[in-house]
Amino acid sequence: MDLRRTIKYESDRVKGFGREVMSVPGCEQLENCIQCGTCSGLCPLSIYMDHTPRQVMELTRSDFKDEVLRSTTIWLCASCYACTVECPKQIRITDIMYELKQRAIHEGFYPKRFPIPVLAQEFYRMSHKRGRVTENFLATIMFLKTNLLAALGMWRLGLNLFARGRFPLKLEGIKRRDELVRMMAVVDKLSIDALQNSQQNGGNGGGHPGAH
Amino acid sequence: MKYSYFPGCSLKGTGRAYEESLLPVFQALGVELEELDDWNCCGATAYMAVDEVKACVMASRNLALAEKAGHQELLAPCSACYLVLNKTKHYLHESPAVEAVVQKALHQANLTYSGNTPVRHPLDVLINNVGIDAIKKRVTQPLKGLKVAPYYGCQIVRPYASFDDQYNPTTMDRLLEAIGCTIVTYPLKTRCCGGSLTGTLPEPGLLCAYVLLKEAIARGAEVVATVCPLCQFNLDCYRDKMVAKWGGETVPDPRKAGARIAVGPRLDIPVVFFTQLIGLAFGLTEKELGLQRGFTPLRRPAPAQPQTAAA
Amino acid sequence: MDKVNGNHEARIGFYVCHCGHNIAAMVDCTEVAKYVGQLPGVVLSRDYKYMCSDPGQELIQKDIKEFDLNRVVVASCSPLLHEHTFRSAVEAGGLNPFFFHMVNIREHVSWVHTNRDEATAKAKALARAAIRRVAHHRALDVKKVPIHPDVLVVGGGIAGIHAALTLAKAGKKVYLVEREPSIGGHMAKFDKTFPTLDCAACILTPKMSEVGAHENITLWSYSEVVKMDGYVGNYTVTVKRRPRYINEDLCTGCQECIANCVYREPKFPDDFNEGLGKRKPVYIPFPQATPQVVLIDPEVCLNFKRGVLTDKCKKTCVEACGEKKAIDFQQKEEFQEIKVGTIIVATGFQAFDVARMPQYGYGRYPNVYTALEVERLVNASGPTAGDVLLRDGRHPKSIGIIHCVGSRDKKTNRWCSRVCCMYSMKLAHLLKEHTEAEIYNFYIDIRAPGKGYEEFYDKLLEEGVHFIRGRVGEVTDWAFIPEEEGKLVIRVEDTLANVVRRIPVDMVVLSTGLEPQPDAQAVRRLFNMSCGSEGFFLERHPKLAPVNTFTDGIYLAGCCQSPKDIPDSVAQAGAAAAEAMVLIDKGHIEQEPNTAYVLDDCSGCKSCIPLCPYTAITFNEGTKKADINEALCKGCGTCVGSCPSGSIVQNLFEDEEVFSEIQGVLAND
Amino acid sequence: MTKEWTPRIVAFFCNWCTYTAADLAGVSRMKYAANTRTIRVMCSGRIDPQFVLEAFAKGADGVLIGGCHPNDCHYAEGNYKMLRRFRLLKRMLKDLGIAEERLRLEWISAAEGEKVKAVVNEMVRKLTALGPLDVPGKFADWDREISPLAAAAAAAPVEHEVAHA
Repeated sequence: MDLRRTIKYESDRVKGFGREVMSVPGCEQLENCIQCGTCSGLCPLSIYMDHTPRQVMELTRSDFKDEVLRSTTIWLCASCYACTVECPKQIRITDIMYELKQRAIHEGFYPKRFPIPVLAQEFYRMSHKRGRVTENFLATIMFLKTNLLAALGMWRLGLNLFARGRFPLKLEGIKRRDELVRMMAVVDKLSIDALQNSQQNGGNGGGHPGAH
Repeated sequence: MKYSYFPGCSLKGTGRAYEESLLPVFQALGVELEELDDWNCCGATAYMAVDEVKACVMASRNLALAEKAGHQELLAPCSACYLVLNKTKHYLHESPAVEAVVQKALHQANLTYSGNTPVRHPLDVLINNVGIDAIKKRVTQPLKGLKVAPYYGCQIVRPYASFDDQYNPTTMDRLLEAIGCTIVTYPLKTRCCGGSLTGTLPEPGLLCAYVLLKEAIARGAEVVATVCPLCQFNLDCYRDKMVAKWGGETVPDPRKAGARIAVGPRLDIPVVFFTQLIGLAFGLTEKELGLQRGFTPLRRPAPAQPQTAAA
Repeated sequence: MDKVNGNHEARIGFYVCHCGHNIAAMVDCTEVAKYVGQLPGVVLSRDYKYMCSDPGQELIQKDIKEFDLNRVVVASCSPLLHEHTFRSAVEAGGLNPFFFHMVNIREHVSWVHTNRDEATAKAKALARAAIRRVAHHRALDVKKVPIHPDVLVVGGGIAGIHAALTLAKAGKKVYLVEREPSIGGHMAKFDKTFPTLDCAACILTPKMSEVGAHENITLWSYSEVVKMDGYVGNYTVTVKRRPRYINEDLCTGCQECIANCVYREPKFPDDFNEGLGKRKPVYIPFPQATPQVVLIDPEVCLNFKRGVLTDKCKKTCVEACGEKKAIDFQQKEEFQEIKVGTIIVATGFQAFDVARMPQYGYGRYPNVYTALEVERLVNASGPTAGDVLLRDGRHPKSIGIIHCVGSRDKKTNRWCSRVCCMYSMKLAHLLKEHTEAEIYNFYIDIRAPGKGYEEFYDKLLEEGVHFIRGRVGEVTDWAFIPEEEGKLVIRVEDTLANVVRRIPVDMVVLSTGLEPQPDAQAVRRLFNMSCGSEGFFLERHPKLAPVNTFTDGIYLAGCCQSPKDIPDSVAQAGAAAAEAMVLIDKGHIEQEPNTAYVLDDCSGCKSCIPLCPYTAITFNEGTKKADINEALCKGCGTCVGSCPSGSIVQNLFEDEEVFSEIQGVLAND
Repeated sequence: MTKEWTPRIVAFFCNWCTYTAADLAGVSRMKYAANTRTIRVMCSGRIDPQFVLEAFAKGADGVLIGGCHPNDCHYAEGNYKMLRRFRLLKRMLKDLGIAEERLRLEWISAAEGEKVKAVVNEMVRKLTALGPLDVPGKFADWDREISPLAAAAAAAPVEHEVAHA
């Protein structure tokens, strides 16, 4: 058997990581987590996660950035919001998962050829470029980029879809693409952290994000 | 009655049948749908994972377009679109800073967002604006005794249960009963279908979808009715994989106490859009409703069927 | 002697209290003392560690004599806490106690501010105001109000019962008013009590019958308080007595009428058994009910139609009652007015309504029960005579007990209900005893802080009851694998074993939390009390006056103040009784002399008369001026604030006093 | 005072609800701005409009009145009486050119320590935005403007009469 030391040292923490996440509008309530496990109890995918949602909450709060951003949990979240609506402390867990996904993608914290972030980014690119998404193209690209074998395994599904007219051969797109490009340019102009700050102030100024 | 109509990407692709059935049904009920001019992808859940603010910008462009179209209410049949559009409204409301960015961005396209375009789901409109009675009136060929498992999925009742109960939604139940269907008790009504995981991480994704079909079979359903293109796709298109994985399992026979039946052969239970069922009851043909696009197409129940079904 | 009347210019002594570090940490007390020392009229100014301590008070007394002080100001904590202490000290020093004023620089300054300079500046300003104000103070006499010796206890649960008995045994006359047909409250429904497991009935019913029998206790069950007037020592209370259609004095409790009711079989859900059992239209809530008097439910009795008397029934009950003639279908609700000096409110709690958490399947799945239902189910005198028979007629082989239902949850009730952990363990023990089933407790945290509670927890662990740390997400009836078929499935994260589990059970018990009675707000207004944000009645001070309310002579006992277990309720009831006796035995209460009086320059405009909520102001036809009846005046000062000619004065809040205070806080230093 | 200006608020709190709430805020160690100077009255009904005017006249930048919630007044209806006067006062202050935000009435029950904190902080924020009111200063300026005229008038009474003739 291969043995692994599991102890954590203070130096393993990225101090301030938890605070940072909790300062994002919608994520504040994390402060109140009592580790009751309702989220994991409800999550249909928790059974496949390396850390249950509850653990991710605590790891985040305790600044174990690496564990959190490397965990499969954030990618397995299918955003069904079951945890969010049931959390007794009204922590918006799904939104926190989004926040963590974003950070993982921006900081490159995921295994090579790991399909989900690839899909997310390809989706992002395609919708960004064309204004609309054509799923079968998207899926194809994703498989090519991650796992050719799987792509081959999928040819059957492709054919079946094609046979039923559910596999369009032309890419969808919008007429005024330039419009979208200009809009996105505005967002890019604002540097991420400037946005972060304004988000925080805005979040605090703008009523009570936790309020549903 | 007139609504701006936001089809979303899926209804132009893998979920075509939803649009193909939605439009004639609404037309038959005298509800005018005007497709939103040059709408763009709502951003869906995947986009949120990359950049929340940009996701908001994308979504809000559609909201702004709808406002431009004359403050009509916006009809979003796809659950993901429905949620993302609503979520964006909440998000902008909560975070003025983000709204400021969005407004700036919209300005580039001479658009503005005031936040008062209601985003509605077809179920909501059919129950609360059209009304059960109007629908009953229109029924020519009731689907007598057809046993349906009503599957709502997550995103229309969570996190914002606006028009139906979060734990036990019943809008679709009432609609389908109105057209003659028999609703089987289906405790998984709002359980997750696996979302995009079916494509990215098949094992967990497919399990989510399989559990739903298995329970529908165990409850004696003859068809599963969905309200979301992704749910429909997940339940409809991966049966071969499911049979391969779990086909061997058995469940108690809903028709005979004590007896058991194998899941495998029954996994081909049709999975349709609720609008397709309504269309059938309105006397539209399978073809008009895109029923042939299903991997196991639903045939109009033969008039004889009720007796056998009842037996 | 002018020291007492102070008719010469003020010689003020000022004291600022460090209160250990509580004040000194945020307010520069020496600086404040130094500053006040140089204000006009101040003869001496000291700072001291603890002014409320004996040495502190003696210091004041000594200084009064030594420095010939005629006014005293103390800057320390809230006057609501220690004003009385210092007034007494001043009096002991030979001054009239009202030549004193108190400045609150702890609750209102040191504890709530973070900048030492700002806090010190504020303390100075408040002290300055007090110095200016106190110079205007006059000598006043405290008004003594006699205390009526009788006591009203509202609510006949264990708290009300214990309070009533304590007072009655001390020879006080008590009215005990209970809304239900019998006293006993929730405790009467319990089977056993934790952690000792002695049977609730065995320890409660003796006290109940003692109440019924005690000569000093007037027990009015099936009755409600509808009105309260007057003030401490002299409350007038109106009680509504609902008709039971039985003459309480004539009924002997033989229950022949029940046996001979035209309904051969009990047919109507029985509230005492949480609807698990049935009763007839004429019934007695439970065998040991006190008073031992039956009652008739006009909603279902054949002799009524939806509550209206029709006289269409054969009335076999009347025949059965025979000579006693106790049954009286003509009975109407009556209102009785009583005079009492003090009131103890012990109106209890209501159990959380599980319908608010549909994810646990109550009402959808027959085998999901509330804790109270289970109490009846395991009770030998319950609907199943103690046999744990499920609604579907089976005996459970496995049982899941879900803690914190309607507690520690922002969507329902935020607070911990304090007793659920313990009663859940008690039910776990009893169910194990009755069924030998596999038992799982699902908890967030185990809270067993009472005497013998942790030991009870140990005992259950030894009994092999499973404890799973995780809040249950949902209870469903769909099977994932064959072993789950036909069962209720609990899906939960075992947060200690770090796995998500699906646990099939035959029976689910929901340990519901405690919340305020639905009519708590109405009751609060009725007795002029306050509620905390959760809706429980607010005590005067969380530590030092836990059974007092903000209204003198009105006390709290039991769960109406906050969730608590039986020992605590009883202890609090005893305390409330003692507080009431303090007033009764003293015979009178000294009242703040802050009443108002009319000066001669009253123009007789009468505008004040309608303003007084106590009709204390009348128009004197002789003098053509307003008169204020001091006995009726409660000192709110509303008339003073609105007198156009400024000719009404409120003691302790005279215009000059308040004006000088305003100028004081704003004067620039 | 050398350090930058912050508003001064005179707070009239009723003994039974708001003053107790402020005590609760203290006991619960809530932190809020140190700009209030609290004056305790038995009931908000005691608060004479002159108290408020006096406070402004003596240099308050704002006045906060705290009473029991409607129906909860310890003296049955004192808070309603206050409410009536409050409405009158507001109009009057407007005519005097004093911004409405400077006078505030809040119902704060004995349990609402949190509310005391919120109300005070918010009021401080608003008043800081409004800037100093400084009625005494205005009086001073006024006197300064008047005095030369008065002097002139005193100096040349005759012309004055001529002017009238």
